[in-house]
Amino acid sequence: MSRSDLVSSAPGVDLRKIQRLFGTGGPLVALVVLVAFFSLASSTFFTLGNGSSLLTQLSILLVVAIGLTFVIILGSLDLSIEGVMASSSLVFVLLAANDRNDSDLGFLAVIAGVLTGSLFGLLNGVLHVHLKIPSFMVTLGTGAIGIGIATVLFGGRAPRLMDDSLRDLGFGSLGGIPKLAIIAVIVLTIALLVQRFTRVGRYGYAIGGDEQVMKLSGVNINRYKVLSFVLTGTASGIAGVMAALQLGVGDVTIGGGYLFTAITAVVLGGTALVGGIGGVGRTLVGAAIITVLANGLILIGVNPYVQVAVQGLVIVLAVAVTGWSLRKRVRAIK
Amino acid sequence: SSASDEQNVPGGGAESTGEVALVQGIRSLSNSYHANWAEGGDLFGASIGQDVVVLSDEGDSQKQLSLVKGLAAKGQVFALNIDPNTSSDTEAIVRAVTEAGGYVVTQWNKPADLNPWDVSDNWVAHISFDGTGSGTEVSQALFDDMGGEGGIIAIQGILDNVPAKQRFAGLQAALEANPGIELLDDQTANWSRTEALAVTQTLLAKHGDKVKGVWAANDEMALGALEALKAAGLAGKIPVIGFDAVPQALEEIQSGENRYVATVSTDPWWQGAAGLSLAYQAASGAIDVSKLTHEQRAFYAQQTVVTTENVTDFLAAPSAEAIQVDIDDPFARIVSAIN
Amino acid sequence: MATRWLGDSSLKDRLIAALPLIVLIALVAVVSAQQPNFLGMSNVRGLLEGLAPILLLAIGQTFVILTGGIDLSFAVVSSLSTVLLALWLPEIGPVAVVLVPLITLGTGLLTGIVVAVAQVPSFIVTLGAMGLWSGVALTLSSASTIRISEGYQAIGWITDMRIAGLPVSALIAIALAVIAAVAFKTLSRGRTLHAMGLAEKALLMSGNSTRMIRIAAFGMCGLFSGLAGLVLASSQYSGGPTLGDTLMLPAIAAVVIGGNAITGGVGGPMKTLVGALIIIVLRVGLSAIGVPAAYEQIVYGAIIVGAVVLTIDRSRLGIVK
Amino acid sequence: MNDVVLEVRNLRKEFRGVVALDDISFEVRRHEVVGLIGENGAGKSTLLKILSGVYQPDGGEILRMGQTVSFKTAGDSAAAGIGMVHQEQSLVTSVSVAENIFLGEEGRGVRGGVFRWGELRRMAQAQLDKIKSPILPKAKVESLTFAERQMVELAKALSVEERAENEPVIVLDEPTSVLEGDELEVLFEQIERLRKFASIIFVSHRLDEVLRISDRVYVFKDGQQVAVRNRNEVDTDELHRLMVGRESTSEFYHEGAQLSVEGNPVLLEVSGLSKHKAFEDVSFALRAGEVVGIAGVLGSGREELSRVLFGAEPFSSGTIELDGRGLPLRSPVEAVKVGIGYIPAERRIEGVAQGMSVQENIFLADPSTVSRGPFLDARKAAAEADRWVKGLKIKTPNRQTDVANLSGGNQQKVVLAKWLSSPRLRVLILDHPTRGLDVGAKEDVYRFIRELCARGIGVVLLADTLEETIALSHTILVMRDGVVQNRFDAHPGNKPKPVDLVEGMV
Ligand SMILES: Nc1ncnc2c1ncn2[C@@H]1O[C@H](COP(=O)(O)OP(=O)(O)OP(=O)(O)O)[C@@H](O)[C@H]1O
Ligand SMILES: Nc1ncnc2c1ncn2[C@@H]1O[C@H](COP(=O)(O)OP(=O)(O)OP(=O)(O)O)[C@@H](O)[C@H]1O
Ligand SMILES: [Mg+2]
Ligand SMILES: [Mg+2]
Repeated sequence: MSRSDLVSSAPGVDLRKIQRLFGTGGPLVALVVLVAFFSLASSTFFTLGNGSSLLTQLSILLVVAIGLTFVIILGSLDLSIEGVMASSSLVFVLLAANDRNDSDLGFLAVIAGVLTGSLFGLLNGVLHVHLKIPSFMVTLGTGAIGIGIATVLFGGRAPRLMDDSLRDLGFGSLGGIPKLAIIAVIVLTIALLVQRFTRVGRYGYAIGGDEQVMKLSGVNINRYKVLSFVLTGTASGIAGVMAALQLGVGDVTIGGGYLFTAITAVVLGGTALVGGIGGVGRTLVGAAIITVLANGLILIGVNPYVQVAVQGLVIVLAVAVTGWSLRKRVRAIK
Repeated sequence: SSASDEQNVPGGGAESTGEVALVQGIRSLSNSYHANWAEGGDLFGASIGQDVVVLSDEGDSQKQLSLVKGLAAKGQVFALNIDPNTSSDTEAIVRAVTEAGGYVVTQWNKPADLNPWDVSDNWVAHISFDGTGSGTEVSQALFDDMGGEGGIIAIQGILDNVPAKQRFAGLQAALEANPGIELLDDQTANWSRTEALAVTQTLLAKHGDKVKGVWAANDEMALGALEALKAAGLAGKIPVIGFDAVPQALEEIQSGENRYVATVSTDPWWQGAAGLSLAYQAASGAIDVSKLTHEQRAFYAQQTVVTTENVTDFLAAPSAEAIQVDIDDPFARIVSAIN
Repeated sequence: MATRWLGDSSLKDRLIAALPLIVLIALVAVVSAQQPNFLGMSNVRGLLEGLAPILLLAIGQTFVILTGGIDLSFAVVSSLSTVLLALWLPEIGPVAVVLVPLITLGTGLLTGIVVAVAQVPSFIVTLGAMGLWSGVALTLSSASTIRISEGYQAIGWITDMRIAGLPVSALIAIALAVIAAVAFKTLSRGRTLHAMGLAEKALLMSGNSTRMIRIAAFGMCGLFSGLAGLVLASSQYSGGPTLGDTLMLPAIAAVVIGGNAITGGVGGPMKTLVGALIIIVLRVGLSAIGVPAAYEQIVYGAIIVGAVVLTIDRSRLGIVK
Repeated sequence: MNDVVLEVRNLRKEFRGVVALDDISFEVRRHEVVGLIGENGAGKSTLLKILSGVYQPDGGEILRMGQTVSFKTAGDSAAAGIGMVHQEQSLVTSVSVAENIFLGEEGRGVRGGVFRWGELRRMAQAQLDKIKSPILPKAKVESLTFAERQMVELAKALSVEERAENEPVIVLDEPTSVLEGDELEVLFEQIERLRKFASIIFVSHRLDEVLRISDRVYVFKDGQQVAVRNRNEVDTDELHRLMVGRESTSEFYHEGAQLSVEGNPVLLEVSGLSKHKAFEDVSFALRAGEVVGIAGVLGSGREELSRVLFGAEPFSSGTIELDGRGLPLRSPVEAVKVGIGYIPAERRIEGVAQGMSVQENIFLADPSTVSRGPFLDARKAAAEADRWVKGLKIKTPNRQTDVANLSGGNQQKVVLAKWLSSPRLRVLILDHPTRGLDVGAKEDVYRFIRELCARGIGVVLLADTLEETIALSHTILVMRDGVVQNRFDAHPGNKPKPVDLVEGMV
């Protein structure tokens, strides 16, 4: 019973560290199983070529999902991701060397693109916190606004990114590792540190865990909520820029499909939508599962219609099976 | 006006106000194909000195239908030139227009067994493009560029979309004619650049250097595939083709550096201008719909395979004069009756 | 003096409760000012025809959202049901009209069972279900639209029949909303769904089968998705594997914008009805008053946020997530 | 009068319609322990929440060291050196003990916005050592038992002493309600230590405790301050009279009303019941009208046992029989179906359904009495609800009030009403039923327990105090480390002494 495992919780550090980082084994196991399965089922799955394509396909999703983790830990949601990515990709491309206008801000354009995301995050946070609107609705609205702004900037024709040094970030690679993946890893590391060592990170857990109680402790909740949304927005901004680097254009539909995939990645990793539990590390696992699944199903040549169905089933099974032993009799599920 | 729409006299609303409202129905202005289509409509509007309303449904069938129904509110006869979201929407749209006493020209999507003359004179015509034919043609261009030898991968559009299917059918027809070419794999990327990039990467990893050509059901996806090729250092080594003639594809074809071999142009400006003109002429009584032939009311229009030879003709919007001929005779580009 | 306070507060409560309605009226007023015929018979009819499927989906979703869960698969299920109709109407005729909603009831119950027994968050389960059912729909229809001609009359009335010039589809949907609302009020366990959303553990510890309640809620959502499917198939004269998919976010938005708490426990079908009306007016209104297409999304987004600012009843929501 | 470290004058607080505090004046002097007593709903917690910046007063002023102050947030008040243990637990269960203790006030634990975990843990350890608690700073609060959490709350409050620049004031709202034996002693030791340099406000419904450690005692009634007494000039009886307004009945536990259960049929038969890592081979029989009291300290396994009997947790072996028929008990659902009721210790989450009205809570378990067919008989429900509110003296504006707005004790009464209102009830399991109830209410509960017995209902009781256990039970099981050590027959006449039980407990 509880007392005993309390006292005995000192040793076995390594395993605990891994758990704290990637969550309670479950999803990790699911990932390993999938990788094992596909490696057997397809000769090409475990090749260098596929390895690097897995990395590229993972990187942008990972960045989006990492950002999303911060608001989901609060128990909130950010549906504006696709709109934000659209806007930031266009802002970025239109400010860098492009075939629409003669601006050429180079790396400053990248910053501008990312900041566009941060601004959306700030807007989301402020509206949500100070007008007390559920994040779900705020971000549904701002998402539309993001698409709208992008549509106006787009002006009927996707502007192309002409800055070769930037383009190289998109498809270049460093020692076999795609540069996009390297960016993603950097984002991941920063996010891990922020979540473990800063107030935004830590209070995020507490706010998501029990906001009422958090109020009693006199912490300025609003500030940290807004900050979390800014983090999410910024990540979406980065993702928008990454996508533009990868595709060589700024586009309204550039974020298409990332929203639900990212939410799935986060929750699949083991971050609870009700808030309080989870973390960026777990999101890595979740995103990896999704990427491996999509890639693997194509490799073993599953019929496209069936792919959607299989993905759906595997996601549910992964969570249900790995969580089966954790079931409790008295429990709020949501 | 409610009296007039109870018993729906075609053009019943006409009495209320003289002028015919001009309306374009497109998915959204956020893709260059439909943007150009809208541009074409404006050219027509300008030619008769009238503004054109653009309804964009953001790919939401129900919204599109509500918008069309909303047109009745203006209590004014309208001429609608619309690209139904999917073929399941077409019938509902044309019936709604009929009830409102407007006039509509639909393009691209319609159920095979439903024809304008079965519904009403308010459904002026349906214009489409024989994806199978152009599909065969453009695929041939790809195969020729490959020297008639080697394997290709095909990236499909949204699976329940008619043009997507025709285009793929075209590819298969071309494969029949070219035994030297092998279709290694086909996958959908839902018309999306991003998805196409991922799919191509995966298929390249799967089939390695057996891949000698990339076939994509539209330019968006072809351009996505091209980025995948760039990343793999294969751009310029492996030829690519697409459909729709979006500006960036045309530029790629023109520059030629990345071996973007060909695309197919349905001339969105024409679709916007001629389609709207046809609906307008019906609404204003210039043409009597009941006297039109079946071929005139459901036809495949011209489309062109764009390669380095002819690319320059498609780079920019046509001039007002250039398009006037099509405005005057919307039927000028009939290729054949549908089915 | 205490009574005075009570008087005030309850008045304030009533005002807050009425806000969604006020927003709706304001929107309609603005639009019809620009567009006099907006409230004309033909247009109202158009609006209501558009309302029916969204409202049906939204009512179904309300059951689940009240329990604090969410069903993301509901729109896809309605698409699936149109495909089933298109395939079966020619074969078994009117029977299909009964059978299909029963089947979607089944899919809903299935979702509920997985959520309740395996204790997996509904968001994940229904996300999976979304993929599964749309896969099934694509396969059954071999990814194409199936036109319904033979046997159409079995569902045709849904679109054609009118009462006092108003489409019966919408009237039925509204009636169902009212019935559900009355049930919540008058049944002795009518507030159980709310209790689920507010205090699931306390509910279970009082001997209520939270498991059964959850399963039932998802079942209702499935059933209503099927009904929405009937309306869609009827108004589209066909079944299509993605026919209703795009209604997912609008329908969820309708629930929340009407003043239901996305976190559960607060709200009801009448709020949903108002929310659905707001969404419908927005979808058509913007272009009706001549907002240029390029700017429509921006305005739409802004109004959504603006509307929710007013419609959310914060005093009952407690913590806003 | 610079001897006063904290003072409130003419404080007033209304909650839409309810006057919680009415013209309260109250002072705390340097290094004294001030006791604060009053019936449930008297306004104690409200006052303390105002002092800790959770609520804003509607009138009156607060003076700290003679200066008028206003606490907009809990932060302000903490900064002014006021630390609080809330009545309802106020820990974030999803984060570690260390983080909870210093939530928002990490001090050296956070440098330049960066958490220094080692430091934070050391700081937390220091606080925990003060109360000799074995709890690890890194442990997640959700892994702690209810009472262990209470100790963390205490450690959290004690941490104020370092924070406050001078004259810290430590506010304890019913800290003892969940503590027993050793923990209680630890708490009192701490208070003794603290009083050397701090002032303490101490709320409890156990008058003997209050008298034992307070220098002065304030008595609240219906939001007003009705009396202040120095320790040496009152006794518990007088406090009781001041508080309840009548003499404490000579015979508090109604022992006289305890009927013999000889020959009554056995209702509940538990044999060889074991739950892995919780308790082992527990057997007992509960007769109609009998009260079986289970005594034991934390970790004795009695809490788990009570939850298993209600189906809220699975058990590994053994049988539970009702009327000689085995029960599946796969969840509380089956338990309630056969007429077993349970009053949990976790009132806030498992007891009341917060957000639902008092009436809805009362009929949450069994609306049958107020239904006509599947429909609610609104008029009857209203009448019944009012009857319960009156009968249990539940202090609430009306039956429609959100139960979350009731005072702690009154919430407990609502939970009680939920079970009492069910005609199905055969067995009632009480886990600290009088926790947080004022003496008057306690007395009512005892009376109700007697009435239940008279109705032939069996009661399993996990009481607050040994006295309670002894007085109310017919039979007493004493548990230690999950094993039943002793059994006592406690029929009227041959009641055991507390010491007899204690030796089996520790
Ligand atoms: N009606 C109900 N309402 C809410 N929760 C329930 C209900 N019935 C069972 N549960 C709980 O849901 C979980 C899964 O249900 P199951 O039927 O497997 O119970 P169980 O057999 O006790 O579980 P286990 O086999 O893990 O002991 C169990 O923990 C059970 O206690
Ligand atoms: N947030 C609130 N909203 C409305 N009424 C409240 C609120 N908090 C307290 N009250 C009311 O104020 C009165 C005083 O409550 P309070 O919690 O101070 O009582 P208490 O003395 O602490 O009682 P107990 O001993 O049971 O804890 C009660 O009638 C309660 O119903
Ligand atoms: Mg209190
Ligand atoms: Mg079982």
